[in-house]
This record gives sequence, structure tokens and C-alpha cells, in this order.
Amino acid sequence: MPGIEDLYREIILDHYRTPRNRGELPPPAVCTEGNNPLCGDDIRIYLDVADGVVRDVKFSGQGCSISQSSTSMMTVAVKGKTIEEVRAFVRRFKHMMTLSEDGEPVDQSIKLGDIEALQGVVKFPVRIKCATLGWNTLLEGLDEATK
Amino acid sequence: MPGIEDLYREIILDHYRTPRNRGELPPPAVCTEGNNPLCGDDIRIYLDVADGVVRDVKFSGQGCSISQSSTSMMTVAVKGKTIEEVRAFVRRFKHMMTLSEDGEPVDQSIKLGDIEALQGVVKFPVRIKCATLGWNTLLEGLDEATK
Amino acid sequence: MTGANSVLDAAAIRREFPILTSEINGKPVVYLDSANTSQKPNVVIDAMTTFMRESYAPINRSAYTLAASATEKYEGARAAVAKFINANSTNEIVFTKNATEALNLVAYSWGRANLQRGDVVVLTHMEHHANIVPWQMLQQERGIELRWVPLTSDFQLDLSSLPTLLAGAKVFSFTAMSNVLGTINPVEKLCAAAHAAGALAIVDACQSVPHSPTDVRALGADFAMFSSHKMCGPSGVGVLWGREALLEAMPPFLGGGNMISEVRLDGFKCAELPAKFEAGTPPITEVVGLGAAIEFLNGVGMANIRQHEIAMSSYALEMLTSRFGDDITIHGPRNPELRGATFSFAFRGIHPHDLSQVLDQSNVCVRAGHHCAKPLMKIIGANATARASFYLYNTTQDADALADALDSASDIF
Amino acid sequence: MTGANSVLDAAAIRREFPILTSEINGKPVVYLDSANTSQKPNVVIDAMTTFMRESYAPINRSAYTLAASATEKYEGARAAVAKFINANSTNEIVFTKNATEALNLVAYSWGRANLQRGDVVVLTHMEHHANIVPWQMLQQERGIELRWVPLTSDFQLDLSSLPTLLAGAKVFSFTAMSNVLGTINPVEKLCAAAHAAGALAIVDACQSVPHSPTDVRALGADFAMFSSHKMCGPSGVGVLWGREALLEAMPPFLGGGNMISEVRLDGFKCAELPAKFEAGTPPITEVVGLGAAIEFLNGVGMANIRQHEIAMSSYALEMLTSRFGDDITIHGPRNPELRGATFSFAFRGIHPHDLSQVLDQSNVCVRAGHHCAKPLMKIIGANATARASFYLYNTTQDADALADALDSASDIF
Ligand SMILES: Cc1ncc(COP(=O)(O)O)c(C=O)c1O
Ligand SMILES: Cc1ncc(COP(=O)(O)O)c(C=O)c1O
Repeated sequence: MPGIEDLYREIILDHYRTPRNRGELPPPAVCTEGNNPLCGDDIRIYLDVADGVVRDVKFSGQGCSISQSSTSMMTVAVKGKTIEEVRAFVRRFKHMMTLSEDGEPVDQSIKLGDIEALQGVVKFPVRIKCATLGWNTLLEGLDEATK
Repeated sequence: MPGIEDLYREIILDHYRTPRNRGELPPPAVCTEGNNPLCGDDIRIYLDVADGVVRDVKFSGQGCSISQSSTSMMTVAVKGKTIEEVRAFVRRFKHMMTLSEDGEPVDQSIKLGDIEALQGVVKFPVRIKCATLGWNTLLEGLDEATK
Repeated sequence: MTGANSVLDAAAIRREFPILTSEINGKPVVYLDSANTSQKPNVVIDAMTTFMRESYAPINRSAYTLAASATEKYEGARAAVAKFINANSTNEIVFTKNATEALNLVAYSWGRANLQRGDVVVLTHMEHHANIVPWQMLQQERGIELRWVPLTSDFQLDLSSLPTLLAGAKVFSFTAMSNVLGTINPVEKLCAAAHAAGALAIVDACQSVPHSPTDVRALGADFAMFSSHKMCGPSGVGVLWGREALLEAMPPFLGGGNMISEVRLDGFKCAELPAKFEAGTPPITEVVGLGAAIEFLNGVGMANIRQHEIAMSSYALEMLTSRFGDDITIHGPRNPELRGATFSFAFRGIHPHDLSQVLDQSNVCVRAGHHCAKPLMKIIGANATARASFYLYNTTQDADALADALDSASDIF
Repeated sequence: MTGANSVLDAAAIRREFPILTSEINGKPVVYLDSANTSQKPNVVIDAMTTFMRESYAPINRSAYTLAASATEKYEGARAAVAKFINANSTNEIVFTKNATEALNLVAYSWGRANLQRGDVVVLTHMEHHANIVPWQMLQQERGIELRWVPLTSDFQLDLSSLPTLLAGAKVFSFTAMSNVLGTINPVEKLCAAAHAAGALAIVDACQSVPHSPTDVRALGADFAMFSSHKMCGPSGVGVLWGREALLEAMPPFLGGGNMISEVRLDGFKCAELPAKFEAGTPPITEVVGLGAAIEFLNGVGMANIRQHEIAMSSYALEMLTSRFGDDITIHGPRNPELRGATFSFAFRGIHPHDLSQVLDQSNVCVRAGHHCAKPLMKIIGANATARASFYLYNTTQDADALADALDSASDIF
């Protein structure tokens, strides 16, 4: 059995205790909502996109340490990136979470930085949904912001 | 395992090969139909009742040796009896087939005669429905003839 | 060792359950998720194995010895179920795949035959999704009205508004015990109230039948349903009990083999009860396994099980509050006589999902989430809770193991 | 010993099935009722026993190790089923309680969403009640029209009228193989004809999936369904396969836990596939058992099973006609390539019920009755037939035992 310390790395607990970019953004920022039917967690992502760049991003909602910290780290990472960069970044993250779709190109050279601490989640398959909740909700926000 | 000879007694096979009272009766005789969902057998009983007495009874339909011979023997036994006698007789028969309802009075002194050959059917529970098919259909006919 | 006031030897019972005597990583399994699904004793596993090895055959269709004896075993289990809940007749016992199917059967068959636009169905705020969604589907389709019995601050049904809610209602469908709060509802009284208002009384007995004696006649209910897998029996089979006259009058639900007496190109006729509601090949081995589970439970004694769970509740409530004080919030009644041994709780602000993960390190198995009762969760103000539920095989040691594991969770968060 | 042209060692396979190596009254069991339900090999019984002893836990609900690994085993079986029939994705595999529920699911959910008064559903004269009654229920409720593909004199579907029947139809639902006649239908061709007419193609694959390789994509079907219990798996579980886009678009069928993503007092949202159609606690142990059955069947090889059954058919047809000549009438095609090894027959005017009773004295298990296909029985002019059906574990000795037992029936009648 994988140890609990694989899951609750210090950096994860840090983002859980002190989440970054928590809050809301007023319209015209896009707001999308996601939820995890298993545990009842929900999350809202606020996205301010202009000229193809993520200017600002915030999140609110309730969730476990994994979903909250993963979302917090995600917001830090994507702010300031172009939409294409963000999409490539999400693909790289999902690949780490063993969730790549068949034939989807993944740029392995992209560095995930702190987010690599979430790799341990893979050993706890039930929690993968927690770790990806914010990211999937972000993708929906991107779709909405760019349509 | 009970032997097949308990089931296929000579008198049963005789009534199967040479059924008595096979045929139909024209109206005003009452006709009721029964079927055994398990095997697809069906039977029709024609009943001529007057002044509270079963004047005539005939049957038609398809069925296995047990349902056919049981019905044949039944027609022989009930012809000429009063309705009350017939009902008591049916109760006596069903009791032999272990199908008495709780608290139903059964007159053990009634003699079943040849019909006792059907007692062996009890050892083959699946066939009890075959043996009683004609009898239940008769009861429906009595209800109809007396309402 | 099994709780000072328990009337049964849970430690001995536990030895009958292979999983409960097994270890993961050298540590015993502390199974506290029986409100979700229960473990299976040897006698149930063996009954199924033996049946598949020696007696498996089609039922109700073929006449050879093997098939006749399989049919006898299957129908024998039906008789055991009927007796277990004191039904009037085996015709009142319909085997479904689970309690959820049984609730849907009633909503589809009785509901579609009897409920029209504007008709009122009364539910409660503590229902499981299985007793909500089928009615909401009918609401979408038919425009029936749903009314909800609210809760009091001490997690009971608030009966003050019941007469108003029931006025003009056609159905009152409610759980005998909350799978989240542990609250045991006054089923007889609720059935009587339903009938007084001219409504049908449907009892979701999933959480009561496995844990205490059941007498459907004494309850005065019209329908009741429960699942084998929560009462030491196999998965894949549930029970619908209904008053014979009601079942007789209902149209069929699933169509197919076994539920017909006649099929022609231009139409079909239904079979007699209970076949009418058992379309297709039923869960044969599973029904036989349920029969064995009932024999097992009867052997222990349902009244004893209830006593044991009262003792477990007392112990757990006292021990947890004395060890953790305000750090633990238990969502449910404090009086062990008014509740089952199912505890939803919040602990030191740790998210239930994280909590269950940490408890899992000590093999303490609790459920974290909404427990298929999202409306209730919202009402008690939680997105999720952790839930520990005890059964006849749990001991005070299991409760202690839970508390110890909670301590270790505090170390991490 | 297993038929001159068989590619598999049925005698060895048979030893894997406890019931087939058992004796009743000192005589071996000759099980010829697999079209009804099949026996279970040791590996399936053991997989279920081991699961209940070591791994039983709730699935999809709890996060602890035991529950996560039970979920993995359950979902692993889904993946095995998807691969077994070459589905596009595990989202296309819905576990039901049997094939009958799967057919009802399609009729209730897809049917009620898409069929209106006057819409046409085409069936065939050789359907099982499970593929008739659900549509007749929709006929009563909605006033849809049912049309029937008739049979030719050699027990095939009469395709000459098919284009006329399909004109304007919304659904063509048919069996891949008749459970009475043994006739194997040209499924690909029938699916293509349905699609050419703009109709949905629903394949009742109950009698084909257990007996030959299945590739739902190659068949070009829209829905297909089959039952675990007919393919060496446990009772209590069936499979609905459907094209993902169709399943996506359909409203839910049973409402309750697991099939929702959100429930509020004022309504619910469905979960993603396949959970959307799996309300309540599923047959957990049984799905795991089905996974083991598929592994077992894959080990033998589905193409080998089909070859073996062709060999069994050849042998049985020749042997029975050479021994009994005109005394036996087999209702079904003579060409072993065009049929499965399921034989309905009439013998010397002896009523099938009596026949099966006498055969039972030699432990020869055959079904007697209407085989849940009453319209077909009427068309072939029989109230009932006896039916002997062979599977991978049957040998030529079983066929010989049948013939010997038939001889002894002549002595009595
Ligand atoms: C062709 C066919 N369709 C449907 C069924 C129904 O299967 P089940 O009874 O497992 O639901 C059967 C088997 O009885 C069958 O042979
Ligand atoms: C109160 C209650 N009702 C209904 C159900 C549904 O039971 P099942 O999932 O066995 O259909 C459950 C269990 O999950 C329950 O606790």
C-alpha cells in the first residue's frame, strides 16, 4: 500500500492551508463550475482572458486538500500564459495523472514545477478525480472564453 | 428420487390414451378455459348445469398425460353430482395434491376412487399444476354456471 | 470485549466473516461501512458456492429434478423472506435487483397508473436519492407535486407540519432510518398518518430491516423495500414487499419471460403474483444466498442485533465525545434508543475525503461523501461528511480503532 | 470423445464444471439446457468466493483501499466485457440484472423518448418474450405499431418482405439466434437493412454472445444485450451495449444513487455514462464473476466454441435422424453452419412434458414448454416442444445419452 506521505506532500498541504488566487472575478470574466459526484465537492473557476492570454484566474468552492491545492497550484501556473500554452500545460498535467487520451500530443519538455508533487495521487486512483477537478473546470472556462 | 412408475400408473396412461368425455358441449353449457404458463398446455371445460346438478361435462385442449388423464378422470367423477358435492370433491382432491388452503374444510370420507392414482404426482411438485389444471378450470366453470 | 451492554458476542460473530478476520499490511480490517454494504458470513458464501457446485439450474421453467430442486430452493428463500418480515403471503414478496429497482418499480407501475398532474407525493428531507429521483422523474413526466417533511434541530422529522403536508396527498414515501443521521423514524405513526390522509405509505426499509425486527403488518405499510447486500446477503438482489391487493391491481413493470401467462402477436396477459413482477431470469444464486443470510440473522436474533447496536451507539457516542469534545460534530440524535449505529461526523475541519484517506492507513473503512442524500447534506450544511456505521460484527474495539485513527489524522492536518 | 470434428476437448472442459461431474442417483448429469441457463466453471465460482472472502466492498462510493480495489475489479470486468464484444469504450457497457432488463431499458428510455403513436417497431416471429412484451407495453401505452418478419418453411427469417416491413420503421429489434429453432440470423445484413430504412437496429444477442465471437462494431448494431448466466457467468447480471451517442442522448431509466451528478429538492442531473444507467448498488460480486467467465471463455476461444457446436450439431442431427427417422421431428434448420446447437423437437407424439420427465430418469436435462416464445410456438404449430441445447462442455456422449433416454420413453408411452 502506498504511504499517505506520497499523497500529502508538504507543498500540497501548504497550498491547501494557504490557497493562492482564492476569490471571484466580476464579469466579463467567465465563470465555470465543476463538481465531483463522488464526494460532493464543487469548484468555480473565474477566468479573465484577453488577447489570447489568461490575464487573471481565481477559484472558489469547497473541496478536499487534493482538489483545493491542485486548483491553487494550477491558478499560479496558468496566470499570464497564452491559451495555447495553458492547453498544452493541462495536457502535460493530465498525462502525469495517467489521463491522456489516445493519440493526444503531450509536450514532455513542459516543466510542471511544484505541481509534480501531485504525482503521488496516481497511487490513489480514487483521488485522481479530486486532483483534476479544477483543471477540467478550467478547460471548460477556456472553451467558453474563446467561443 | 421417486420412480417414474409413481407418476405414470396404468390407470393414468389408460385415461391419457383413451380419454373419457372428450369433446364440446353447445351453449347454454358454460365453457371455461385454463392454461399452464409453464408448459403452454391449455384446457377447456364445458359444463351443463341444471337444478344444481352437473348434467354433463366435456373437455378439449392439449396437454401432457397428467393434465389430460386427470381431467378425464375428473369428468367421470363429477358427472351427475350436485354442485355442492362437486365442490367438496374438488377440495378433497386438492387436499390430496397438498394444495389445501388454510382452514378449508376437507371431508376425508369422500372416496376418490381411481383418482387416487394421481397421488404419486405429489412427489413431482412441478407436475402438480398439470394435475390440477382441469380441476381449477372446472371451479371457474362452476362459478360461472351458478352466478 | 463487545461493549458492556451488548447481548451478543460480536467478537465470535466477526470470526464468521472472512474479510473481518483478514489483514491488510499486517493490520486488521476495521470495517465501518455497513450502512453502505455489509460483509458476508461464511454460511452465505458457502450457500452460494454449494448451490453453484451442486444445484444450479433454471427455475420455474424446466421440469427435471435439478431444475425442480433449484426452484424449490429459490421459492424456499422467498418463504423465508416472507416470514422474516411477517408478510401475509409469498405472493407479496417480489425479488428485484436492489431496493432502488423496487422503489422505481412502485413509482413506474403504481405511480404511472395512479398519479396524475397535480397529485401530491410527500417525501422527507432525509431521503436517499433512491427515494427521491424516481419521484422527480415522475414530476418531470407527469407534473406531480412533491412536498417535503422538514427536520427538527435534533435531526428528527418535524411532524408538526405533517397533517398539512399530507392533506390531499396520494403517497407518503419515507425512510425507516436515515442512512446519514442514523435517525430512526416512527414508522407505524407515519403509516397511520398517511392512511388517515388517504395516502399510500411506502417505507424505504433499507436501513431498518438489516438491523432490527420487522413486521410489515404491524407497521401498517403498503409497500416496503430493502436490499440483500446490506443484511449479510449477496449483492444483486433486493426485495419489494407490497400488499397483495395493491400488487394485483398494478400494471406490470418489466416485460419478458416469466411475467406472462399468455403472449400472442396482438398482446400479452400477465402471470400471477409474484411472477408478474419478476421478468427474465432472476438472480437465482443470489436469492438462495439471501435465504442463507436470513437464516444466519435469525440465528443471531434480530432483537439481539438491535440491542447490540444500541450498546455500540452508547459506547461510540460517549467515547468519541469524551475523547474529542468539540473537535467532533456528530450529525444525528444523541439518544441511542432513537437511532441506529450509523454516525456522520465532522472532525476538526478536516475534509471528509482527507479524513477517510488517513483512516484508511489504519484500515479503518468509513465512507466520505454525500451518502446519496444530497438534499439532506445541504440542509445540515455540509458538502460531505465522514460516516462510520456499525453492524452486528463490530465491537467496541472497532470504535476505539476509529478514535485512534482520528488522532493520527490530526497529526497530518 | 467429443465429436469427430471438434476443435476443443469438451471432456476436459466438462471437468471444470462441478455439476457436470456430479451424479444424481449414481448416474452422471447430462445437462442439455444451456440455452436456458449455463452451468458455472470452478474459476467463476472461485472468483466470486474469493471476492466475497477477501475483497468485497462498496464500489464507486468510498475511498478506502478495500473499496478502491473492489471498484477496480468491478470496472476491470467492464473493460473485459467491452473488449470481448469489441465495444468502442467502456462507456458503452451498462450492467443490468439480465438481458430482459436491458431490453426494457431501451424500450422505456429510448422508446419513450423517441416513439410516438403510429411509429413502427419491427420484430420477428422468432422473438423471445423479452423482445416482444416490452414493445407490446409501449404499444398499449403509446399506440405504436408492431410489424413482424415471418419465417420461411425452413425456419429462416423470410427476408423477401423485409424492405416493405421496414419502410418508415423507427426500430428493428431481432434475435441473433432463435432460442427455440437454433436458427442463426444474418445480423450484419439485418442491421444494414434497418439502417437503410432509417431504423435503429437492436440485437438480442442472448443466444449468440455465449456461443461465438462477437464484434458489435462489425455487426453495425445500435444496441445489443445478453445475460451473464447463459455464458458460464453468475446469475443476476446482464449487459446492455449501446452506441455511446445514443446512450448519451437517452433519458435515464431507473433513478437513484450512482446515476446522478446532482440532486436538489427541485430536480436532479444525471451522471456520466455508464453510471447514468446503473442506479443503486449493482451486482458487484456477480460482475466480478462475469469477468472471470469472460476470461474462461477467452481461454477456450470463442471461435473454437463455435466450431465445437457446429460439430455437435452435425453429430446430433445425423445420429438422431439415423436412430429415430420419422419418429423425431426437429423444428429448425438442418445445416449445422446455419444454426446453433439448440434443438427443439417432437418425439413419437409424446407430450414434451412427459418426455422431459422420462428423460429426467436418466438425468438427461432438457426443457419442455414454450421456451418463452409463444407466438413462435403457435406458428410452428406446437403448444410445447422438448428442447436439448448443447454448449462447450457437452460431448457426443451427451447426445447419445439423450437418444438412449428417448428410447426408454417409447417403452412407457
Ligand atoms: C433469445 C433470448 N432473449 C432474451 C432472453 C432473456 O434473458 P434473461 O432471462 O437472462 O433476461 C433469453 C433467455 O431466456 C433468450 O434466449
Ligand atoms: C435509505 C436507503 N435507501 C435506499 C438505498 C438504496 O439501496 P440499493 O443501492 O441497494 O438499491 C440505500 C442504500 O444505498 C439506503 O441507505
